[in-house]
Amino acid sequence: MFLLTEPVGLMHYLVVGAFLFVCGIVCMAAKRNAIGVLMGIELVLNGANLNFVAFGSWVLRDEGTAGIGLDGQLLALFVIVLAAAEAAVALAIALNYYHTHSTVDVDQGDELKG
Amino acid sequence: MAELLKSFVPVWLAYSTAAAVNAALLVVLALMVAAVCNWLERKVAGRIQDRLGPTRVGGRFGWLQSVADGLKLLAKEDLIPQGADRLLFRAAPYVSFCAACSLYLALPLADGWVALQLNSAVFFILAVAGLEVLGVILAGYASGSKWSLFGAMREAAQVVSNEIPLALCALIPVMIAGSMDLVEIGNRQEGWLTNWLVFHDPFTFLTFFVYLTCAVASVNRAPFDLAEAESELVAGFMTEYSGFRWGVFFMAEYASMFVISGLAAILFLGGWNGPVPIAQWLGLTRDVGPLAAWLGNFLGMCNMLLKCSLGVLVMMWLRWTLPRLRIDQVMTVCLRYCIPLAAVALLGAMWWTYMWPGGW
Amino acid sequence: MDINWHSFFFLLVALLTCAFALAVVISSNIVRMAFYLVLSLGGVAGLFFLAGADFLGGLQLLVYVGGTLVLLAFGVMLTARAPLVSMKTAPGQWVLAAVVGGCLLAVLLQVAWSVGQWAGPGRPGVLEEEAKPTAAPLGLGLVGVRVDQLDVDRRADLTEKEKKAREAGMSGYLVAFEVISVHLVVVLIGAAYLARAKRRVDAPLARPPQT
Amino acid sequence: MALQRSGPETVEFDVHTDELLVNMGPQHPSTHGVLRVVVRADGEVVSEVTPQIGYLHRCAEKIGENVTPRQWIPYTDRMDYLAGMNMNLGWALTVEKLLRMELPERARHLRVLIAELGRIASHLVAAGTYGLDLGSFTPFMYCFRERERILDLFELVCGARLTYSYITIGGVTADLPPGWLEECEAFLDQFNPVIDELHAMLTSNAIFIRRTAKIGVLAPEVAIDYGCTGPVLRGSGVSWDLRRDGEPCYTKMYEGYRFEVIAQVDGRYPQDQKYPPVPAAAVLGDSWHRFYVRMLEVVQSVGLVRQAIERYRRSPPDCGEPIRITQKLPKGEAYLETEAPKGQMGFMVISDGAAIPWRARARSSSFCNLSVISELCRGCLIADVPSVLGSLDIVLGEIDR
Repeated sequence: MFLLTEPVGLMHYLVVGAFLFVCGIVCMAAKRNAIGVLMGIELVLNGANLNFVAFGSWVLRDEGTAGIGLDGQLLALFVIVLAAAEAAVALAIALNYYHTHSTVDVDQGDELKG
Repeated sequence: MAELLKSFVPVWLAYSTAAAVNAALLVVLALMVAAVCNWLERKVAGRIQDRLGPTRVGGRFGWLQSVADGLKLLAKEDLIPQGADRLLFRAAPYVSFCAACSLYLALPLADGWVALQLNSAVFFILAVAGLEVLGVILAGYASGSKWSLFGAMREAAQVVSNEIPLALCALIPVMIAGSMDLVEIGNRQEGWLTNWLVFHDPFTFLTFFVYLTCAVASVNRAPFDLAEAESELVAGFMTEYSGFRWGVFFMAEYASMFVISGLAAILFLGGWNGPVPIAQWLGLTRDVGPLAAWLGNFLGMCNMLLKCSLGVLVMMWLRWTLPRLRIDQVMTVCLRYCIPLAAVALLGAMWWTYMWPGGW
Repeated sequence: MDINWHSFFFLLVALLTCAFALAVVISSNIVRMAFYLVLSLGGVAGLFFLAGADFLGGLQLLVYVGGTLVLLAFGVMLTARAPLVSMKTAPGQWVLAAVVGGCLLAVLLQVAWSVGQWAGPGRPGVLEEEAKPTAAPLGLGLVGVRVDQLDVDRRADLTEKEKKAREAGMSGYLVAFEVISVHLVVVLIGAAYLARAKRRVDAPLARPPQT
Repeated sequence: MALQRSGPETVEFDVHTDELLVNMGPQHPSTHGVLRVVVRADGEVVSEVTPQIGYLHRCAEKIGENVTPRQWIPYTDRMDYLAGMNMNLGWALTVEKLLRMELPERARHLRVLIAELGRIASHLVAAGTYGLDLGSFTPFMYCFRERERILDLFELVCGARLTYSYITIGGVTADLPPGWLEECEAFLDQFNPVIDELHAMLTSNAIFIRRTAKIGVLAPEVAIDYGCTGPVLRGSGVSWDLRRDGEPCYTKMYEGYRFEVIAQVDGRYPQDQKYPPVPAAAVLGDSWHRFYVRMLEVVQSVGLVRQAIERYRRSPPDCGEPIRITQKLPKGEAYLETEAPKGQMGFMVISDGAAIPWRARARSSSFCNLSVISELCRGCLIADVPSVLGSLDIVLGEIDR
């Protein structure tokens, strides 16, 4: 029960972030569906984001201690925006791929000609 | 409440009970709103169409019609089509409903009368309102029906193009008030009618109507109710739903309608501040005393609820008057008219506040 | 027993987040994957809220869950037809991925534990603490005004070198902000270009039979 | 991969991939009955529309070979069940043509009166349900409120509200009850503002115009080729109305009546009333024009009813004697088309001299009007299919018979 009584620290966030990151990596590696791979990327980015926010958070730490402060949130913000852009482009690519190959199986896209 | 309970039961139980009660209060609020709106819709539709609407259940005006409807829905068989993705089919209505209920978390009904005073409440409401769509998309896909799929596709396309102008419109009052906290935005419009942000400058006046258009579209009401367009898609994403689950979607729609007009009321129409500062005249302000503050807030809440209902009424009025747009026309409205208008209004309001920071 | 409610909610949300992330990996149905991903990312937004970054949490909900995932679901529906909805991965690949992932997780957890000492003393009443505004400093930070570091000069506990470093960080992110804005526009145009309907290459089996 | 497989599964898959084959109906809110429209759609864009009919087939024509003409009248009621009076009239006139009957003056005016009221009632349904097809519910209620008033009048006349069997061979079943004409006039007086209301809610509504203008454009040649008649034909600018251009044994019923044939000729509609202007977006032959023609015809019919009331009052009190149920028919055949609300309704009777016709046949206008839908819907959006279908104003009872 100590988890419930102890205050949450940076470590906790990092663990969750690491887990999301690994899930994303496995997802990217193991899925055959192009959109599944995309989802893996989203998970990875979110794992990283969680770390950024945790490092910059003032709730998890005293004001005085060193940290990246607002930079963490700013970077996370950039990541979110970029992730949105990435999703749009990747999805467009996936749709295009689907139009030319009639499948979204990434294993079948082994020739360069469209 | 938790403080009171702490003296009787263990602390964790006290907190949990308090949390549960508060959560239940929110859900009940959402349900009440849905029930009242449902009844109102029937009455308004009836009057517009030169008939009476419900008249029997619960007295002269059919007050209890919503209850009767609810009972009927509960008693109906809950069908799940054979080709459906059963898990998602079951989960979808609750996704919508949870999102709609969460909206009430951040919607203040009066100065400080809010479940969770977020400093980015506008943002939160817009974000969670977008979540509601997810339930619709899931429902459309999981039903395993082509009509539902059409509905879901339309919804997805519509929402992606709709959230942008809506957010742009919400940005303008936020910019003028200099805060995303709804309580602060509301308090800023204290006093006379002229303090309302809709009358702040010509651009906010324009924005209000753009917001109204996008708001109607974002809650899927006619003339933008393409996701369920009954004459084209049978019932769109709700085609395969029946009974209670259908009712859940229905309630989510009304609950979010109310919140979205509540957001309009706070952002543009002065929130809980009436057109004339009655509360100040009566001395019901915070510095007079807690009771006076409470009374003032109560007055404000009535004001706010009135404005929300007014927004809902306008949406009903639109629904029962206008034909439905086509999907490409909806997209045109959003992308070709609303976004440029909102952008112009944003720049204009920026210029105005720069030139006349004090207002006029 | 005095429960730290902040920790309680953190654990709850974190567990849900991780569980749904795992579900994304395990599930083979693409639509369900999208659904789990939504829940997982929603959980991340919750974690952001708990870390005091409520603007970011809202942004996460709006952009990710509201925007990106709707887009994703759209893509799923456009491409997911019965045979493609669930594509099974070969067991060998699973094993490989699991091993690699497990190793990575081990390393990352090691790192995470090593920063454990950063965990502050913690304030049990975090939830009741009044919310700090996060949007304004973020916005100011983007254009170069770092409200969180304005008092650098008056801080006695910092060495001269640290102060220098902090002032260097005052520059903000204006350039990055501009770049990302342009980037977004380019991406939108590019995506629209890529996804626009093209003449189909006639695959022999992809034509509907004449009826 | 499933792609390489053959068999029915692949077919299903292929249809799914590129094009969605959806059944609009037979249980669909906007097919106006039990019509099944198979829509082949690529996303929202429709590539092919095939109407499937026959769900309401009741062997009406076969029954007609086994009953006498007067006994068949109730069956004609059930063809265009929204305008039963006009169906009765068509059959009655056809058999009268065979019998070479002459009707007294009063019966003639009474028939005009009833037929034009039936036309108003039918066009009201068309307008109301068209609003419904486009997502506007309220005009439907307004239209049906007015239609109910007409049905009340019909009920006073013959005791039925849907299947009247009132106009019969040799006249009508009974003369008008006392006080009926006054009630009819009262209805007409209050009806005019309602037309303006409908114009405001539909015809000139911006969204309505966007939903109907340039949608389902039917060129006049195509309309004639497909045998379209009635408002569908006139909406394409062909000035053709059997009340004016039909056979003498039909047009003599309308002798001396003033009315305009509503069609846009030389770029303008006959302007004897105040109408909303034709919007710039609309082109001749689109859904908007078809709707507009109906709305204007309602006004014409109101005028005809007023004239008929006046003439009926002046005519001697004799509205004909219906033939006996068992009356033998002369050997021979007769075919007559009348201008029913939905188009030209043709009836044919062939007799071998017995009381029961050797062959009874009906030619349905809705059938031809519906057949043009695959032409009109090619390349439109899914949302336009109800819009086009509604503008054709079909009734399945008449198509399937």
